[in-house]
Amino acid sequence: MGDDGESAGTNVAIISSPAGFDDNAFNDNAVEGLEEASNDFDLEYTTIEETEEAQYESTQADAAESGYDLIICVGDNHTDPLATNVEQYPDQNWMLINNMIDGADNVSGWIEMNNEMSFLAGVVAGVMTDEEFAHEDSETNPDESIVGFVGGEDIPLIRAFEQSYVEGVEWVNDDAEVLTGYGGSFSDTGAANDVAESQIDDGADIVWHAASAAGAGAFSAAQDNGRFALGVDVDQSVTEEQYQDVILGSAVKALNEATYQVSEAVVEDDFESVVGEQNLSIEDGSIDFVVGQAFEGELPDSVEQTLADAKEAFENDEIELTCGPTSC
Amino acid sequence: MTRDSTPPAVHLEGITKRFGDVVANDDVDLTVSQGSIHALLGENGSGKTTLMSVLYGLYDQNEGTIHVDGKPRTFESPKDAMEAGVGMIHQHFQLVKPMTVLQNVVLGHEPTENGLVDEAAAREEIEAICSRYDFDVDRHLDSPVEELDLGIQQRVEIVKSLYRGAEVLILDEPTAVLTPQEVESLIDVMTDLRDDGRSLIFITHKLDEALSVADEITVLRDGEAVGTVPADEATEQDLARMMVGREVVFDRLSRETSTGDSVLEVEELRMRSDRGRESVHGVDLTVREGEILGIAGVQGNGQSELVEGITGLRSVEDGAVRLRGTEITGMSRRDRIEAGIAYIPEDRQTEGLVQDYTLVRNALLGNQTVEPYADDGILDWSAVRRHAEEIIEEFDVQPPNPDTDAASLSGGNQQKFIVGREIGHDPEVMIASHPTRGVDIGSIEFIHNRLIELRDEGLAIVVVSSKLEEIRKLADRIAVMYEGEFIDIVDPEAVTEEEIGLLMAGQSLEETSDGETDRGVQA
Amino acid sequence: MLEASVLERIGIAIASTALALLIGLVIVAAAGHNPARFAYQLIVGSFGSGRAVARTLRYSVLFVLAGVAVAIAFRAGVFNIGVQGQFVVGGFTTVVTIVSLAPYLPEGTIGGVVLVVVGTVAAIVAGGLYAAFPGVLKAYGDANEIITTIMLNFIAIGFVGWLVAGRFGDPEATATRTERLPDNVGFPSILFDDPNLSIVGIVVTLAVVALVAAIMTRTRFGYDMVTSGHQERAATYSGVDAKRMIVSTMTFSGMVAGLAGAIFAIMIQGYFTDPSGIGNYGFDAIAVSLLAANNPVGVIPAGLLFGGLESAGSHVQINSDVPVQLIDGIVGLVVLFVAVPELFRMLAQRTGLGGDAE
Amino acid sequence: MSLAEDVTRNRVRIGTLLVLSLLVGSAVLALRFDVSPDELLVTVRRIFTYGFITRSLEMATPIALAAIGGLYAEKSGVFNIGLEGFMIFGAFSAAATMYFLGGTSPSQGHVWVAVLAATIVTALLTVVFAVLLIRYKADQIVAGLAVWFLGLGFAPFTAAVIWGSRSSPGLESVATVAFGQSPFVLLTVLVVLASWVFLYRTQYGYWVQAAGENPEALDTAGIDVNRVRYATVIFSGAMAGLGGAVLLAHAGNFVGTGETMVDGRGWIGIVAYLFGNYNPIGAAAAALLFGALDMLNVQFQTVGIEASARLVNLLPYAAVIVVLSAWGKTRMPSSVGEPYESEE
Ligand SMILES: Nc1ncnc2c1ncn2[C@@H]1O[C@H](COP(=O)(O)OP(=O)(O)OP(=O)(O)O)[C@@H](O)[C@H]1O
Ligand SMILES: Nc1ncnc2c1ncn2[C@@H]1O[C@H](COP(=O)(O)OP(=O)(O)OP(=O)(O)O)[C@@H](O)[C@H]1O
Ligand SMILES: [Mg+2]
Ligand SMILES: [Mg+2]
Repeated sequence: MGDDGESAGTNVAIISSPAGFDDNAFNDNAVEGLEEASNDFDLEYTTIEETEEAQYESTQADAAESGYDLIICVGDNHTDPLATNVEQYPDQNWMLINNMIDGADNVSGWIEMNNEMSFLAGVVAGVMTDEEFAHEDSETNPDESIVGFVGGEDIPLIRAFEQSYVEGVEWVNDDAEVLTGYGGSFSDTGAANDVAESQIDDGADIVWHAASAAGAGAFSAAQDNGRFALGVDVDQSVTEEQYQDVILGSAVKALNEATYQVSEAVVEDDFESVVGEQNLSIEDGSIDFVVGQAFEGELPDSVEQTLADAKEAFENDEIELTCGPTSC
Repeated sequence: MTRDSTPPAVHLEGITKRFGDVVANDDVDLTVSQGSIHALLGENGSGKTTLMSVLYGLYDQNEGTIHVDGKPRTFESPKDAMEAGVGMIHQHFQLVKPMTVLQNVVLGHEPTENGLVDEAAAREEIEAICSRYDFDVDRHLDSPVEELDLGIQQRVEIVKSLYRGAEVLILDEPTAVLTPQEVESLIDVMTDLRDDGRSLIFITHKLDEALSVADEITVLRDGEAVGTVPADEATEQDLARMMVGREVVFDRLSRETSTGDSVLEVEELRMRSDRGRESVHGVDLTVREGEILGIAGVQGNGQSELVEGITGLRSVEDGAVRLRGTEITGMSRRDRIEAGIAYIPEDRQTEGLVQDYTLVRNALLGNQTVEPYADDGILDWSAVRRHAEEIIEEFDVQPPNPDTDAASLSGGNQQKFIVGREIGHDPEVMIASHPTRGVDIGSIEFIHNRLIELRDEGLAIVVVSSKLEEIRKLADRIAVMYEGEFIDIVDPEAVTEEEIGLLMAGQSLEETSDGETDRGVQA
Repeated sequence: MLEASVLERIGIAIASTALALLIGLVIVAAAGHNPARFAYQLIVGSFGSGRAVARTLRYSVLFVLAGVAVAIAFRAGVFNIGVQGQFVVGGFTTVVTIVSLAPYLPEGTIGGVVLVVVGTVAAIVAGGLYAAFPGVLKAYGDANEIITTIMLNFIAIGFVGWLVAGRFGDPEATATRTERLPDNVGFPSILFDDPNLSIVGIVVTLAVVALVAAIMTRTRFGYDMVTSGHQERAATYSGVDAKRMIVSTMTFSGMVAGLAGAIFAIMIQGYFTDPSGIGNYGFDAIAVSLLAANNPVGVIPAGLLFGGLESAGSHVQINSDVPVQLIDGIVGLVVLFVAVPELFRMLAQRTGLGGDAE
Repeated sequence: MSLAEDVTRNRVRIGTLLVLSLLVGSAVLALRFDVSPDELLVTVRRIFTYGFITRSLEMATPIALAAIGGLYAEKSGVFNIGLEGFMIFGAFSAAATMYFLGGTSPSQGHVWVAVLAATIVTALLTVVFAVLLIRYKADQIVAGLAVWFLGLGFAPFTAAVIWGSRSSPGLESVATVAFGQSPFVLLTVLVVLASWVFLYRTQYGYWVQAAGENPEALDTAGIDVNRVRYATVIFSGAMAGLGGAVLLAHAGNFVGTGETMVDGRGWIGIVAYLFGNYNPIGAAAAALLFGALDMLNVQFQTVGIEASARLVNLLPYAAVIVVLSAWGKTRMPSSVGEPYESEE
């Protein structure tokens, strides 16, 4: 598009995180906001998948050279290269998801409190494993307090998810046991499935995943073994519809709203309003837990109650998490 | 034209086969009568293998016709030839090494039952063939072929052809790789087969073999059939003349031995074979300037290991090797080359030459550290090229083009090139292993003459050969090796070939009084 | 004859690329995009601007170096599939060496140059050793090097990844990476205003190619090596210690791979990340080397071709809607066709072009 | 060679690997927990569960299938290094078939049809590959790598065209049969045994072996070497495709991001048959071993043995190196990689 300049409207480019697009989670969630924006405004967007971290600096620069009105960089790995490029391209509007660039006046840096999101997932898992609950072919085991966590690649980002989730579970029930494991990949559903099955075998009745596209494997493990699972980033009972009978709910962050909001600002020539550090947090309502489609109004009241308690505790700064949003 | 009631087993008429510009067979006629052995003689490259490949369906002839058993035939593939009862045993065995003898024999013609190979039926049939011709192959039916000696492998090939119902058997240089004993038993097999009514075509370079076993002999030269003679009317001289087109002298070359200092000494050498068995049990030998020590013996009696111990290709268990008094037992192969040990290897195809290198590149082989070709690890290709050109000229290597690949040279020419290169090292001592194996008569004569010349110039030479005639012709002393030891050292003038043959078979000449048999003799 | 075959090689490379692109364009059209525009983007994306050229060269430097590493081994009949692992080990060693030595050296240019040199040498040594290991296993343990090197790739990536995420991670950084190289470490930006491409990288690459080519053709070591690759028994006969030669070959190959890793770390990345996210340079290098018939000089155009396609891929992503996986597919087609010279000989004969090729 | 002998031959290697992994496992256990034998027993029970066995088998299945295919090709003299690529094509075609038959809620019948269709589609693709290798004498390593690149490129590309995403929506996974086992596990056991019998007990098996060891011998025995090779290469692609399809049938949806859901299983398949020394049973045993090691790692994580997952994941690779160096001798058929041209 840069070359042709055929469109008079706003042009946005979005560069993926190393996990790439089509993950039904993080990256796609960011794109979703752009999709909405393109419906609402005279805006077009291009997705640029770059899975090689070493290329970020140059890919960002190439995008900047192509004359986009806004370039969105998904993921923390963009931070270092972007620090260079914001100086190289001072007139370019940038949006960085997961971090911010100190002192840059052309970057809208969005820090999403993954830790808070993970904590909420942990809270729900902690509550549900002690409840007696059944739905279609699945049921919990109230006699034991065991839940599972399925990671994708074993990297600090996901470790931070794990730790915050564990803290959420323990906040509800100090004695609960959290079985954790990593499939080693964000695309290998089989591996995630094996990890989840192993945990379910060992007694887990609720599993949560942070494994991007591979996470579907965790859902199918729950489905095949009559247990439940929780989704991540977006309402996965919608994006992974065939597992909606086991997805109790999803811990979500409103990344789509963030990209929508920044796009809107650019369309309205008001980028300054979003420059600097922005947050997706429980406090401002952009991190939350949504109940799965098939479970609306069905979950025990304790879930809603405990979630409300947790959110309140966050607002009152009563909860101190070990890990930050991207690492511990 | 014979008006015999039985048609000839094979009748080839006007066969012409061209490879590009090369005319490998030029209007060749050949008639093999039923129940006979027909020998095919000719120098390397004269077209023997090509002619037989045409008969066996491997090549399509450009012109000419094939009659088998009186009927005209066109063979698209060996399969057709086999169906017509023609079998061929190649010079390089067509055996699948890791598969068992039984599997090899039945390959392509497996009896089956319920979709599986019927081993029992196959076994029975093979055993029947073996007992009919008194083969020992059936003892090895379940061994992988690679574990067997070459002689047995060859008999496996023969059994394979018979199993497939071959009435006409082509044997391409079957004796080249065999020990004298094995040759003898092969000849027995061949005559048995003939007496059983089968027809055999027998390619060889050895005139005596052809004369002794064949009924008729056809000689090829430059792709043309020079003539066919009944074996009992021909002499070696006649045949040799037909093959090379001139007189060939077979007499022992004159020798004015004046030996000098001792060059190579081996003391109490012990070596192990690949299989881990001790195959050289304490051999002593000394070679002096200006002499040729011949080592005779049936293959597999430790000659190869002994040579490798001297040349540095195999590590020594025990004992010492000395070159001009300096111990070199622990020296690497490269250091030994530099110290002046030249070596004409047993296997020119895989050791002596890199097949897809040009002659220029091959001229460097073994010379990588020798000036002027190399200086401090840097190569001087123009010097190497000059060297290659010299070798080609001096040794009459055909074609005389230093840029041809070694692979495209005939065996004799390859060998001449190697001999030339090894002499070019200006060595202290020359070890020649089977220097003329599979080489045509012209080249043999040439190589022999060069070795004698070198001897006369004062070089110390060791020649290992299983060809008695060669050993007798070249050697000043003959050490006969048997089961890892020198069983005797003899003067070539004083013994007959039969006597050497006995020694090689492990029998001492005079039944010595003291009965001392366990101790080797020092050469 | 040699020249004819070089020309033929080039012809085949060009024909394969052209045919692959043609098929790619058909697919683009079938998927409902504009093929002419796509083709235009490919050209613009690889050579159409200063930036594109720089990007192409940046990729090419890595492809060429890694390709040379592969070529060395393949020439000697040793199948080093482990260039990727050696590349990773080399790059990581460079960064660790430089970061840990930096405090002891002056901050200026001189200190920087010393660090670059020491870091590069460290990478060469590390890459060499990491390759020597499977060499030793093959020579003295009879372990098939194709398998061991593939295994060692996994191990290098996993282990270095573990180190980068843990012990050698930058506590300040949010992403998984080592500390950055100090500011005085890097290659000067002359000629190209691309932050990740330096003339130094190109010169080093060309020098390595020249050096390796000279070693292969003009030295005893090269002759011994190539002879071992062609016919091991003949090499042994000529005084080459076959086992030692395997180890030397692997070491030599790994040294070049390690150097490629150093260039990647210093010129492109400036730190070291989780190696599972680094491109498959070591694997692509196998195709590069084979495209060049394992000839170190031929690796230059082959590397340029791969660099150009990769670079065009980046451009197409940014400037069109065609899914970028198509570029991967086209690269696959190029590689596939390159593997089949016979097909093109046949085509050439049918069409009467260069029919005498044989 | 009898079946029993065969198992004995490979037992040494496999036994070693098992012992090795158990040793490492216990060492980790003992080091990590200063525990009483009783607790240790409990932990061991938690690790070696029935589910562990099931998952190991399931993990091994696609690898074993691809390995059997690759083994046949290589036995006959053609190195099919493209297994990974064919697995990707297999997984993708299975997903696409299932989707076209049953949308996002296909039936069990559709699953089976999809697996069959994927096998056929991959076999057809392999025909082209085989022609390039055999008729046009393509370099086997390069062409095989190319197949991998093609798989990584075109499968996700086509997925994006069909689904607007490189990953399919959720489809259906195959229902288990007896003892909670996937029917494909049982099928694979049969395939392994059948391919052993076929290779060592039928005439075609003899031909396959001869084609790889000494094609000329086979040719002169009147068998068309290249026909044999066509058959094995196409078979290898079909098996890899089947492996990919089975992987998909177990997973229930296609993922085409990153290295795709196949994620190196084809490469491990090659390692498996080399490790099993070209013997179908050996190859399957090796595949099972890799599967078990992988799952052991998962079990460790589940019971909370805090070894870095990343490092423990490297164990199988290290084990392969140790075993190969200690026992060496993977004997490659001698004509692998050489195109065969019968004279004239
Ligand atoms: N496949 C081939 N392609 C080209 N030329 C060939 C081929 N086979 C044989 N020739 C040539 O044909 C001629 C005859 O070769 P042939 O193999 O028949 O000789 P031969 O009599 O069997 O020799 P030898 O005694 O060495 O076995 C030689 O000049 C050889 O170079
Ligand atoms: N493809 C080929 N192209 C050219 N010449 C060939 C080819 N194949 C064989 N030849 C020639 O055919 C001749 C005989 O080949 P063959 O392989 O039969 O050698 P040989 O008979 O084994 O030699 P030796 O006399 O050592 O036994 C050689 O001169 C060789 O140069
Ligand atoms: Mg519970
Ligand atoms: Mg011949």
